[in-house]
Amino acid sequence: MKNNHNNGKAKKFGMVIDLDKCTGCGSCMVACMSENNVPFKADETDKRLSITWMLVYKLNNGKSHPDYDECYLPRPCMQCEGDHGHSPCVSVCPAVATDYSHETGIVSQIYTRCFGCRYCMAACPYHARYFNWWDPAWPADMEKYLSPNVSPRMRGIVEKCGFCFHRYQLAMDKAYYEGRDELEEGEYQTSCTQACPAGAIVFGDLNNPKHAVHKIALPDSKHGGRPKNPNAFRLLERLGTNPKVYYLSSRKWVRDSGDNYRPDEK
Amino acid sequence: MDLDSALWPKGVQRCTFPKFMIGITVVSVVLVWGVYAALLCWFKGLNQTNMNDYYGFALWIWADLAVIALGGGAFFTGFLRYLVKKDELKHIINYAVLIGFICYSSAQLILGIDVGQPLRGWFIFWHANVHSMLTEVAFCLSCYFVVLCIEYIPLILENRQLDKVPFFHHLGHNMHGIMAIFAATGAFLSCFHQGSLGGVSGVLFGRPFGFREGVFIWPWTFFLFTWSAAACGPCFTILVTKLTEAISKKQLVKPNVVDLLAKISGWMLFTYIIAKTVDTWYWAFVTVPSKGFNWAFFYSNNDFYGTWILWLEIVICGYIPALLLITKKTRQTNSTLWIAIILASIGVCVNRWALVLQVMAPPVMPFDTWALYIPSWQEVATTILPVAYGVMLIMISFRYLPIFPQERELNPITN
Amino acid sequence: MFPFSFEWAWDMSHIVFMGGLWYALSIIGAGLTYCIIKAAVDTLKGDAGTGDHH
Amino acid sequence: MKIDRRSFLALSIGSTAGIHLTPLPWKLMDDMSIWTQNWPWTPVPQDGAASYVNSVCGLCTAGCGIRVRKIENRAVKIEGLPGHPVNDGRICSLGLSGLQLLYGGTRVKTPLKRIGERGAGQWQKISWKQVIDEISKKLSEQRKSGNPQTLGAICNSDRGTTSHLLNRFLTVYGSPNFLRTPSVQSSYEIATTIMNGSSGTVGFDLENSDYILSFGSGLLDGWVSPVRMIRAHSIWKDKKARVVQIEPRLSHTAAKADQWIAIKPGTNAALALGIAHVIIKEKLYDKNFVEKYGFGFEEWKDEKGQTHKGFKQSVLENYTPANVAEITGIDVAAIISVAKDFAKSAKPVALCGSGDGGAPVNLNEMMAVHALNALKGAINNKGGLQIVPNPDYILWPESEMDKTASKGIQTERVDGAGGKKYAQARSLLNRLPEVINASSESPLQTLLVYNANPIYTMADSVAVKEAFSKIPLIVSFSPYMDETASYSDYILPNHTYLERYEDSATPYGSVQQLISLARPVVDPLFNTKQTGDVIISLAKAMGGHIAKAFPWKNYRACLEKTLGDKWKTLAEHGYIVAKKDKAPDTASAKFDFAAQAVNTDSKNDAVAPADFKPADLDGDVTAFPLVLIPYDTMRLASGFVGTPPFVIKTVGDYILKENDSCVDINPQTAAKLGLTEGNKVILTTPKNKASVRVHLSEGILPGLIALPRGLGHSAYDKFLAGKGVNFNALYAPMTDPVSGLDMTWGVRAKISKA
Repeated sequence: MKNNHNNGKAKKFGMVIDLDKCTGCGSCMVACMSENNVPFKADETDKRLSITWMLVYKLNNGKSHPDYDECYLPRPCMQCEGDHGHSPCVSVCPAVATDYSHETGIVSQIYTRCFGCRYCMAACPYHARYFNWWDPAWPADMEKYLSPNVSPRMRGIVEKCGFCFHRYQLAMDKAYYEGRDELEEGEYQTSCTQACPAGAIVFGDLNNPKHAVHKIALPDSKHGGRPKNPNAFRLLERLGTNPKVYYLSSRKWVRDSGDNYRPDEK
Repeated sequence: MDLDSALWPKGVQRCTFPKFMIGITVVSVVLVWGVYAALLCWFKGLNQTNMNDYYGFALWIWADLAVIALGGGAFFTGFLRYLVKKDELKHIINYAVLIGFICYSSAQLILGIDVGQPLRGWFIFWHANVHSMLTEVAFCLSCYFVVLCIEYIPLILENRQLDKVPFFHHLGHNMHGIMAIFAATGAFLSCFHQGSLGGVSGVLFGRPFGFREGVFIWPWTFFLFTWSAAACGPCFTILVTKLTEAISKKQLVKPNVVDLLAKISGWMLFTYIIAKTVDTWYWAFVTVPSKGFNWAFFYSNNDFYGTWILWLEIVICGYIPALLLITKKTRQTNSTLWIAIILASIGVCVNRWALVLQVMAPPVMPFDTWALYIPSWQEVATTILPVAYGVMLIMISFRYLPIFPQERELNPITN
Repeated sequence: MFPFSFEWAWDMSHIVFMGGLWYALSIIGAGLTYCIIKAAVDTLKGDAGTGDHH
Repeated sequence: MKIDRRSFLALSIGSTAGIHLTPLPWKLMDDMSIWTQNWPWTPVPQDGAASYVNSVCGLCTAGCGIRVRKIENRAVKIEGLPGHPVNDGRICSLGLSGLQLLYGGTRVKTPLKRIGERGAGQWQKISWKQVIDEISKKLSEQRKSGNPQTLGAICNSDRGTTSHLLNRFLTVYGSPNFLRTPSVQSSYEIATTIMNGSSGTVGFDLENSDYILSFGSGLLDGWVSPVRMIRAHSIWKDKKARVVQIEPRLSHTAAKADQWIAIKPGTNAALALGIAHVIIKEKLYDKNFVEKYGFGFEEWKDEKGQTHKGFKQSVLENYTPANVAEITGIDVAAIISVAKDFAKSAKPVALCGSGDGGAPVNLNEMMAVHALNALKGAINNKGGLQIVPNPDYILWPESEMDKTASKGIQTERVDGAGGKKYAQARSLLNRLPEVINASSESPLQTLLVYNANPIYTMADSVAVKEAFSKIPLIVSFSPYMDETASYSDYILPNHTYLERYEDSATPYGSVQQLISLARPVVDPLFNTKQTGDVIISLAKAMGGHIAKAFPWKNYRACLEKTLGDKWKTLAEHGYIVAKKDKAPDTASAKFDFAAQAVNTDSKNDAVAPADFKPADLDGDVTAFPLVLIPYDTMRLASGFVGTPPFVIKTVGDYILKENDSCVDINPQTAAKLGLTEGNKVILTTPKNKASVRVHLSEGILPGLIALPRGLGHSAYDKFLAGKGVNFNALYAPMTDPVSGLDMTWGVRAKISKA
């Protein structure tokens, strides 16, 4: 919660997901699971007990055939900054087990610190946080594929997407080793971004005008990062969460599905 | 002479020891069932519950908030007795403290089961995030629990046998001497943790049903919770007192004491429920519309939550008991008093339910769906566990401790 | 909770919160200590200990 | 000191208080929390040096390049290989979870010999030496009986050295019965044989198309080359190419398409001809292409001098938009506008083969759609279909044949492919159960199964199992305990694709000629063997001319020799893109609108591109008022590889709920049947019945039920087995009278409350 003063190089990593391109194939979900040592169990059909840091939602326009239409919407953690400097989850965590980094704009989760009160889950309107209801288990030889860069989580704690933060650390280590203190845009990309067959996910520093995310979403820093691109929107912007994931859609109903509107506003 | 009569308070009659033990056994069965469920949750993990990623806060958190609200009788009666100097209340304060003690220890037990990593539970103190309402809850709640212990210990020390030990006698005496200081500290702590429990959902700006505006860092629910606990806690104290009287078949507290507490509660409840009405109105017509919701959205399109819950909470369990309690006639009529205190106790529980479970239920993302939840037997058992524990503690305390100072006077032993 | 834990900060929110907490704790602690010491002293003084509490 | 009650009390209270003043409780508290952070049953992955190995994915036939991240000798992550022509760094969910198959609990760890009843799961471990000995002896005996054609093999592909080795083994043994798993490519092959006179395979230059008219092809649902198709889709979005999806259910492809045309299932051919009608009538077709390359567009004379109606005339007479509208249930206006859009586009293409392309399509539809492409010159032109020559780098010397072999190889194939009736077909695996079940003694006495799981993937599971039960010896090479492996007599487990060398030739659907090399990412975990090595060993054990036909020391030597100078590049780079020929020589061949090869009077089943022959479904309409259609999703593998746990996890709860498959059904139909969301129902077809749940969807036409493919496994582990229903168990195949391939697009069904 420390308000570290930006040293001029503060990053604000964010994502732009093009929903026109997203085909709902689910690669991002599996890319995330395989990168982040996400556990699995025999029955994963109760989606409210299924750990999916990245989750593809299926939206529809609520109409009947032939006007019926669907859209797929991948939902990672939004890494909310909060309109008033408070992420919904960070401010409520009683043990500082989740924190907002002013250096990267990423909301971290410290697994060994979390004691599983789940207040953060109640706070997150995106349901991006998941609880380990069970002990994780990797049957047969599957423990062998676990990545040493991400620690497997024990039972009884909360976990979530952290924009593959370990990749940022690895990239920074490499950069320091090579005598640089800045990363190239491509050096730090999340696993889902990398895998997406449609290339629908673009990842980078929203503060950097040279990065694609900035160029596409055109975040308006004067207005809480609201996108200036007319096709771009963020989920539940009206709640004041100030998320760092932007969506693009050329379909109005899809953009309208991103937030709540009273009947008299429609 | 009964087996344990030497331990009874002076000059009172108690049921026979075997009868007492039968009662204890019955309650123990329930207790063991609850303990078994608790052990399952600790050893197998929270997969034993029906909670899920949408319902991270569920029955247990509701039970926590509810028992703490009901236990609010302790701090408020203490406040009235020691700080406002309503002297009559000394005849009921012991019981209020005992009920508070039970409620608060229960709450901590439930929290100990509820967290995913109980062995790390102390991180909430050690690595405290002072911005979190839960941290405030944890600190004030445990500190206040210490206060309740301090208030309860002298009562234990008053046991006929313990009192014979000079040190205990003096300790009890001295503690009584400065009880006002403890009570004041307790009231201060209590105001904050009751309030911060209210803040728990009030600060969730991602959950429009729970979210409230407020002053500084405190949402309106912060104040409403303290207020409602002060209003309904004493009602619960009266309710349990009257239940104890009914079960023990004797009067334990003089009517004027009950009447005074009921009257104060009535006015607290009346003012609270007006504030709650205003709060609800503001929430419905200012807060949620600004976030794109129509208030009716939160009461429709699902199988359970309808506007009935509003009526139940605000009118049936709010205005009705408030009016019954502030009206002298109904307050002093046994039947209407019963109705009023029962309704008030239910009312505060319904309020806590809405602000825990209903907060989790409605979809926030427009493409999401309602989430409803039915607790597992393990959750129910562990929630009943503290009830059994409370009953048992009351049975033991009532039998061996001079909880009701007026009992001897009201029930002279005739033989 | 303590100044040596890393999430501690000397900012307003910590001062207010922890100030309140430690204040309350001190009162409780001091009160308890007083009672215990006084009880010990009273016991040693050999008071009969028959006085009524109320 | 006397211990009385008072001092005891004082002592206990004092000591309790005392202990709390020592650091002990605090230390214990700290220790306990540290313990929770290091629970021994929560693994801590070992760290080490990271490295990458480039290889090729082997989980479908698309041949995507992969790079696998390793920590020391453990593979920890599969990623797409940047720059690879198929996937350029991108990867699908199945490819991503390959490590769960490698390290998972479904591996066959050593050669196994069945000891109990077939399928009972009782096995005996057996050494490689002994198993080769036993099988080669059995094969030698079988051969001595003079019927070498009773040896058969099933394989998912006829490309690459391992398949070639297997095929070569069959040839020198004396059997023509190399059976390839059918797919939409089989249909395309036949269509190009008939209409283009070419034996090449079809490549789809979709990245360059600007109008994609898809007759149910699940371009975004796993069709042919899943990652490449999704990449192409993004290109279409960028350059505003238009996609029109024609199918009765709103698949992901349909949802992403610019236009979804919900058509009555089984009437695609009629719509294609209706569109052709408009194009011809409005003279919007590519006159240059049709005149230069087309045959049979106008009136034509056959060899006997008989005059036949041209494609043009037939279409104009019979397929007016009004007629077609009635057949297909699509608006006349929509037919006309689609036709015009298609015709007016610069580089349009029409595609067929539904779902993920795992099933063939009826020849009638295939030819009608192919004719549409011809009308717009979308054949061998940019953005259209390209006839790609078959890969030709495997150049082994002709094998020496003995008498038995020469005789055996001359016999007619067991499936009838290439025979009198199904002259154009190369392989008709779908006919195998029918043929076996029709004869008292199975025409196949020994069956080798490589990279295939026919017991799961073939239609009419009951009949398939019956047929397999009649084959005396089944040998599976599967690295996983799949349905067919479970039902075999011997399992000779192959290395998984991450443990072996293997070449992967031009993936189906690719326009480029490509060779990729899979190489061991990790050392083999178990006592498994590359199937190529096993075949070479078997051949050597058989001796004689058979051994001679396999002069290589082992598979690796064979591969290196075969690839010659390409080996070095492949070993370094992972793949080679062959230089593009100027223009495939097939371009000069005529495009036969008349399909003379199959459209002759001498044939009863004659079929012309300009005819729509409605195929009737199995079952009685009154008893089975609904039609069940299958659908594919990227989140379920329906081929020879089972869906790994990660991918199953991504499956929506409207597809799989607990252990039940969910069927899509229109709310109108559901209302008529009194069903609501999530109801458990019994789904009955003429073949079988199953318990499923109902999922209401506006994205499906009334009267239909759609069931996802890829569920209902009985083999594999608890993460897959017993979940849902296998569509293949619910229907019987319908043999296309001309191509011989299965042409089922659905089956009649009914549902009743459970």
